[in-house]
Amino acid sequence: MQVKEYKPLIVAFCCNWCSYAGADLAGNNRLNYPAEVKIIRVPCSCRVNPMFILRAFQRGADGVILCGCHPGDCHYTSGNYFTRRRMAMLFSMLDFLGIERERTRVEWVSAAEGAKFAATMTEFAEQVAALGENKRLEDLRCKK
Amino acid sequence: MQRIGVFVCWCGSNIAGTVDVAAVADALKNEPGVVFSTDYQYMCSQAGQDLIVSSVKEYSLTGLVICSCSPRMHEVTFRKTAAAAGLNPYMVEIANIREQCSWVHKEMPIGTEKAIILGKAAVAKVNLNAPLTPGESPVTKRALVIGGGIAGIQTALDIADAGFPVDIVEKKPTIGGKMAQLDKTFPTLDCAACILTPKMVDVAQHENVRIFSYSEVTDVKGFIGNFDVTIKKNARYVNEDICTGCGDCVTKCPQKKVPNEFNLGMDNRSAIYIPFAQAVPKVATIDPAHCTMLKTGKCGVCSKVCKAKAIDYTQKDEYITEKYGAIVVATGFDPISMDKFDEFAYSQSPDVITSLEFERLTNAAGPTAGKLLRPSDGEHPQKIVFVQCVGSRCDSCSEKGKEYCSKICCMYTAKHAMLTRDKYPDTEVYVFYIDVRTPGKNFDEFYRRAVEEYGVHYIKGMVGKVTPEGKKLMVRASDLLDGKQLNIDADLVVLAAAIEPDKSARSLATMLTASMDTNDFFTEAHPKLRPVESPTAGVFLSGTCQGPKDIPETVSQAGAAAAKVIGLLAKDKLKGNPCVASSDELMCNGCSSCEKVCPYGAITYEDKEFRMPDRTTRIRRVASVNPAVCQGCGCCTVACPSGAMDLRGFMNEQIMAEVDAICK
Amino acid sequence: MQKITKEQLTEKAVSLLRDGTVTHVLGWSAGEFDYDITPAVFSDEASLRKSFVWNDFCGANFSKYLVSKTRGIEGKLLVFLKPCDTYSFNQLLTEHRFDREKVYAIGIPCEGMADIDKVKAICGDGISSVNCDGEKLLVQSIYEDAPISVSPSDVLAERCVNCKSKKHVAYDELMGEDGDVLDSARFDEVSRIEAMSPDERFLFWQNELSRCIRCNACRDACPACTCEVCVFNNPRSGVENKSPANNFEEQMFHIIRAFHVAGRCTDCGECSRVCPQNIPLHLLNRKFIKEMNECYGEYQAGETVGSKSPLTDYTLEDLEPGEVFDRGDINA
Amino acid sequence: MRKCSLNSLQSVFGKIASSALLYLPVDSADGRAVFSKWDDGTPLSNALNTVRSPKDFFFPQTEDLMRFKTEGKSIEVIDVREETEDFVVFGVRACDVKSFDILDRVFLAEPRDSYYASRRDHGVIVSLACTRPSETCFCSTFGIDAASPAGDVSCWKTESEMFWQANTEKGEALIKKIEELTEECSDEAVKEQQEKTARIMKKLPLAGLNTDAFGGGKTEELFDRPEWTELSEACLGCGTCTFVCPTCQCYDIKDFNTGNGVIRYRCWDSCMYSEFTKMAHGNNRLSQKERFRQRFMHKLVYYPENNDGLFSCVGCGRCLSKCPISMNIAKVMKKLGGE
Amino acid sequence: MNKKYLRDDIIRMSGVNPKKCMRCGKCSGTCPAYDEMEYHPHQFVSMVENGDIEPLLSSDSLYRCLTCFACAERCPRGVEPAKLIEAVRLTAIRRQGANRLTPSDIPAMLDEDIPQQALVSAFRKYTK
Repeated sequence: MQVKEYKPLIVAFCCNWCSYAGADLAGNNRLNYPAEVKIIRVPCSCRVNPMFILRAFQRGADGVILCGCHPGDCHYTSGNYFTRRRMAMLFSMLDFLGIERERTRVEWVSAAEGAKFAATMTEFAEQVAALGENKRLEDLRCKK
Repeated sequence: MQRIGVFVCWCGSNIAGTVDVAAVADALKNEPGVVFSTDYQYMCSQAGQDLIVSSVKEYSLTGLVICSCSPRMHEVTFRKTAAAAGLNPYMVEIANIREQCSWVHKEMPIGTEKAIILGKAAVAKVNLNAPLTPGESPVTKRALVIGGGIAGIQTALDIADAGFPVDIVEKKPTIGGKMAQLDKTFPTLDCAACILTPKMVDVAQHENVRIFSYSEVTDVKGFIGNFDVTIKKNARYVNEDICTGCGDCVTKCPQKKVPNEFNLGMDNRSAIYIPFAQAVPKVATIDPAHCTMLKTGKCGVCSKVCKAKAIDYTQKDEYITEKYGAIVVATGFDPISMDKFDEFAYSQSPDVITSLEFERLTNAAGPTAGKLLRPSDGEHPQKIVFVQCVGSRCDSCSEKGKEYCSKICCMYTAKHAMLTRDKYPDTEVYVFYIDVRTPGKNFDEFYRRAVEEYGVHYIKGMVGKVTPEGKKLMVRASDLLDGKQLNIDADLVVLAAAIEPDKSARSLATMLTASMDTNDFFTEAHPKLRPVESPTAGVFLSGTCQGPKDIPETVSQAGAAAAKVIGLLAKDKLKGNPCVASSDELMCNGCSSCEKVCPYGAITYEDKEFRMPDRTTRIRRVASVNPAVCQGCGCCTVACPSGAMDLRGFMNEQIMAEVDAICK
Repeated sequence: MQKITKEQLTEKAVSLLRDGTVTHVLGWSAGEFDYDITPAVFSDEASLRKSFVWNDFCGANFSKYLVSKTRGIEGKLLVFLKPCDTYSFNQLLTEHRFDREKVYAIGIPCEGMADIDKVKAICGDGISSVNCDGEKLLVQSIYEDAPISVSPSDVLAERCVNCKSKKHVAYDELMGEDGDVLDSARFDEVSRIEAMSPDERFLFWQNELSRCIRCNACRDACPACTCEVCVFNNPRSGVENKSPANNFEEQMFHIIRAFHVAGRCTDCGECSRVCPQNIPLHLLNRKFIKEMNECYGEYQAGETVGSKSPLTDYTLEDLEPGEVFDRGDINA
Repeated sequence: MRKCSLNSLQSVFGKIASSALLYLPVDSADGRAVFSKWDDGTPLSNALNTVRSPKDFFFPQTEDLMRFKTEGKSIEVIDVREETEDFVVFGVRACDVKSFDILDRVFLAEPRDSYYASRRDHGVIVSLACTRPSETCFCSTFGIDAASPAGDVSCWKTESEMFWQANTEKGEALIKKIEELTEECSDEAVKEQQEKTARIMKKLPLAGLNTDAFGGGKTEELFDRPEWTELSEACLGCGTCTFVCPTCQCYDIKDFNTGNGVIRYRCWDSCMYSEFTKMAHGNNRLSQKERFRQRFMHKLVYYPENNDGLFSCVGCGRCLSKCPISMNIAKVMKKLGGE
Repeated sequence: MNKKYLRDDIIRMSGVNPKKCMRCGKCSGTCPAYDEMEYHPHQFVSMVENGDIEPLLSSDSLYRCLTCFACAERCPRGVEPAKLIEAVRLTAIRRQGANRLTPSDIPAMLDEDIPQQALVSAFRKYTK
């Protein structure tokens, strides 16, 4: 019997101006990255509420990554600076609760960094795959 | 419940090559709300768009999901299509199955599976979409320029030439700014006054320009297109409309011992004064701190000699309020104070001067009528040492100076050195530099000429100490290339002081809710793509208030700012981005968390009366978002603990629905 | 024993009521067994003299009551504030949650409050009265003839053991002497948990949080939780529920609550005091405080009115989220 | 009446657990008693009572009722009930035993709550008499004798022995099961203990609390009493009292969309919550005072009115010790009953 | 001692970050002991940064620095060369037998004008 290969589910929140465009560029250049990565477009990384991240884990995501403009390049001048603080604090809290810190990440990807986007997603998917299924922040009701 | 139509695009083989488009269309048929689902070769083609329009009619669709290329590509297209079909354009969502799916995955089953999930997420979102209408606000067709230096003058002239009225507010008695104090300009060495004063006259005589000199902005309310600005006209005790600028009062004024700020205190003026011959407006101003009449009530000489009867000792500060559609900040710069740089003996010897003072010393209208003479004894200096980077490029924790490069010092020092050698070839000129920075048209050539043709001694190294000894200034410095310490007995030391934003800029920024960097330079909306706009909509930046600049750069930025203002004022109404934040007043706590993170100052608070669930009425402080100012980043929505603040088009519920659909 | 006596406070309240400075007094009302004290609003001298009480069990933080109790009253409300309450007081003012003009605040010194569970751990159940007037607590039990003498330091509430400040940061009038900001060991327990392995931490918190019955006492007592409508009561927020269905919801409730009060929490300790299940909820808030202090510079919410919390502020040089975990290496 | 020595208690537990799940109060790490599943050697707590009441066994805080699944445009309803296993709850105090009478009248009256009923059918309650009540106890106010608890089986624990007395058929069956490990005995030791406990009960601070002012038919008299304002003044509107209460039985039914279907479940609700019984028109009770009054009026007036004078409070004292602001039913009764 | 370790040690001891130096030479321009020195303050900064420390350790320049802190005071980048020189000097002195002053040197150096305190501090500075 063939064991089905475990594929982690990864939700990527991308800011409209830099990272989403970076993801598009990865596509334009036909740079492959795992299909488990699903992108949600937000105007700015600062739009991402910690509740969205917990929601993703609840619903079965194994990893959540936030991508925004590089510090200093935010379309809205300061959004990613707030993201940086908020997520630093949130991730630190998750770590404090014993939830694997490797499941969350913030990455700055500019519109020119298609290659970085693909590489980051590949690498993050591998990292999450190595951890296995998300067990510590899961909602059993949502499992099939 | 929505009636959603799903349209899956093949994009030729771009999508259909790795995504089974028919399977995607089929899978999405059963999603909640979907009543119609189909695929087509090129959705963005006219035929594709016609298909959408006819389907909307046929199936009474209320929302559209287009599975196609990136929304960055064709979102606008399909929104227009929706509008053509009679739908609200914001009832469209795009599932990006090309750039983020078919182009990055190679196998059909994988691509198809992912495309279905992306499609489901888009459907889930559209189910919660609401029609959005961009807000409209009228535009007051008048601009305000704060600051009357070359930046402000140029901006005002350009706007006025386009036919819009402009007001300039200048805090000094005359416009002209720093450029009026300069002698020559690099790298062409044309005379500053020769090129500036005609512009000053132009702007003063322009039918669309009003100049409020000796005035300040004290309050700014409103938002883009609709600013209400209060301007304080300081009492100058002279009726501007009557004064002819003849100067009789200035000559007769018995109080003549007032340090002349135009010449940086290197000579004196009278208590009633006209800053310089070409001042605009050319009217006299009484300095109330020094006028005997105003201080003691005894004197009145100026009033007696004024033939025009323009003197009015009873004049009071006057406040006027005016409406503007756009505001340009052109508040300029000042050299930093040299008080903290004891090692250069600036406060010990009058012969240690700043570069701006040097400009006045060499200016024909300056205190020495253009002759380069030492301030201490009026003798001609034989040996001059120029020191670069005084207070620029300092460590971030330094309390003395600035972290940034002041940009203009290398060039004006080369100019000073060259002019000195040109006029007084017997003078020895040393320039101590760390780096010589000459990135401008004809800049390096200019610097090389100073060295090669004019024999200026450029020494790589810094001056460590200046000690006055008798009539000399002992300059101790290092010559890093020769590896020696130099001791020069100079007659004059000129410090290239760093420049900093004008002190008034900080309070102005607060009034405008325009952001500033740590150095108090105004921040631009985007460092590369929107360099003349501030993040606050309707506020534009011109000149050195945004960062160190030379004159040509200032003038080009002034023109650019003017172009942006003209573009704004040319509109009758402003249509906003409807994807803006809005606060649910019933849930808002009025806690100000959102306001603190808003980069645009779009959030204000008001006290409103509410009927509460417990039947009482209560006055509550609630946030309100000005949709004309909000740019829709959504930062406030996360800062809001109660969840009262949400972002239209990217609502919490919508994003969570997408998350749910993806994680299903 | 508290340095200020109940009589002093009663007389002060009575005199302020009499001279019209205030029309209402927010104070403590005596209960059945000396330790079960209820906050109450007094508006006349007789009820004050009858029920007003001040002893080692007056732990409740009154600041939050100001949000509701200043509404709709004519005149001013007198409130007695212990040092830690004054921080909440300022924080609520920062957030415009009540009208400062409606309040007459008297700062009173606090020697720390007693925890009845700790008393019971020593004296057993069946306590009929506790006398707090002397150096020692005299605990009368129905099972003993003579009162049991307990040293206050042995029964000090956890939050008072690690008291951060005896200094009042806000008041109209101060009774007794003001104290100082203290060097507390309040982050030690957080550090202890941080030093555990992730698995140990997970087990630790699973054990703690699994007891949560979502009674919302922590939220409803918290002076930072004054939302008109809490996200956990709002069906549109996506997280609303009335009981935690499973451990995910237990974790989520506390993570979100801690995040919402991060930068606003003054570390008053009410959340842990009121938890019927003794979950050390204050540790979550302290974790945030500790992190923010270490990453963004010392910040004490409520120290001054109008200050910007670390999460509504930023610097260009902030740590990257990934770097937060590497701090130890940088410092080493 | 039968007895066993405390030394052999674990083997008795083992016997009981061999045919049913056994739950009993156990000391947790933080020193409080919690009902936990018995495993070999799990010691019985000496604490007076648990923080959470035993009602959880019959009426858990959350409970899935059914599931829905959509396939295409069709919807399928799935019954998620599983057959309840037999279980025994040991160590239920007299007050908590009484709470089941109160819950039964709600859940077992028509329409019968089959979820609750199934658990009641499969559960055996073994009570344990109190010997050292707390100052917060006032079960006697409601006619409950802490020393003579009801239940399927009643137990008394002395210094060295445990006495067992079956009260119902289910109880008889249980006693039968442990027959070999227990011996027939007289009730002398139990009587002695009961007398001693009765003397202590009289000394309790709340011994004088009575229900004279309450009961069915008192609605008009009590509803508009001005004291409600003062009593509810400090109430935070949290659900602590409700959730630790052995008799509170309100719940809400909610749907949870898992992404793969919908779970319909019920969970405890509290009449102290501002969102309690919120409907399309809004809330029924708009102020905390009204919500506060509802809780106590229900316990002391409405419930007895509909249930033959039975009050829906058992005087267990949990709310007295857990309320964050120390407002509770005893204070309410004293205030409204004229102290 | 390995070169990298030595460099890092000196940087740690001094608390100076030589990377902040922008090579302006103001330290050397201001140094009153410049002419006495083989290596000048700005050279100390760049040589330490480059790990070129042995020449400094064996140079007399170490003992020519007056520790007047003029360089530290005037450095626009807050590099504080004096502290770096002090750290190098300390390193030299900590090496076994590298004491610069021994009690027997003192009598020859005595001068009526030198305050006692100067001797004590020189002794502290130049010995282990």
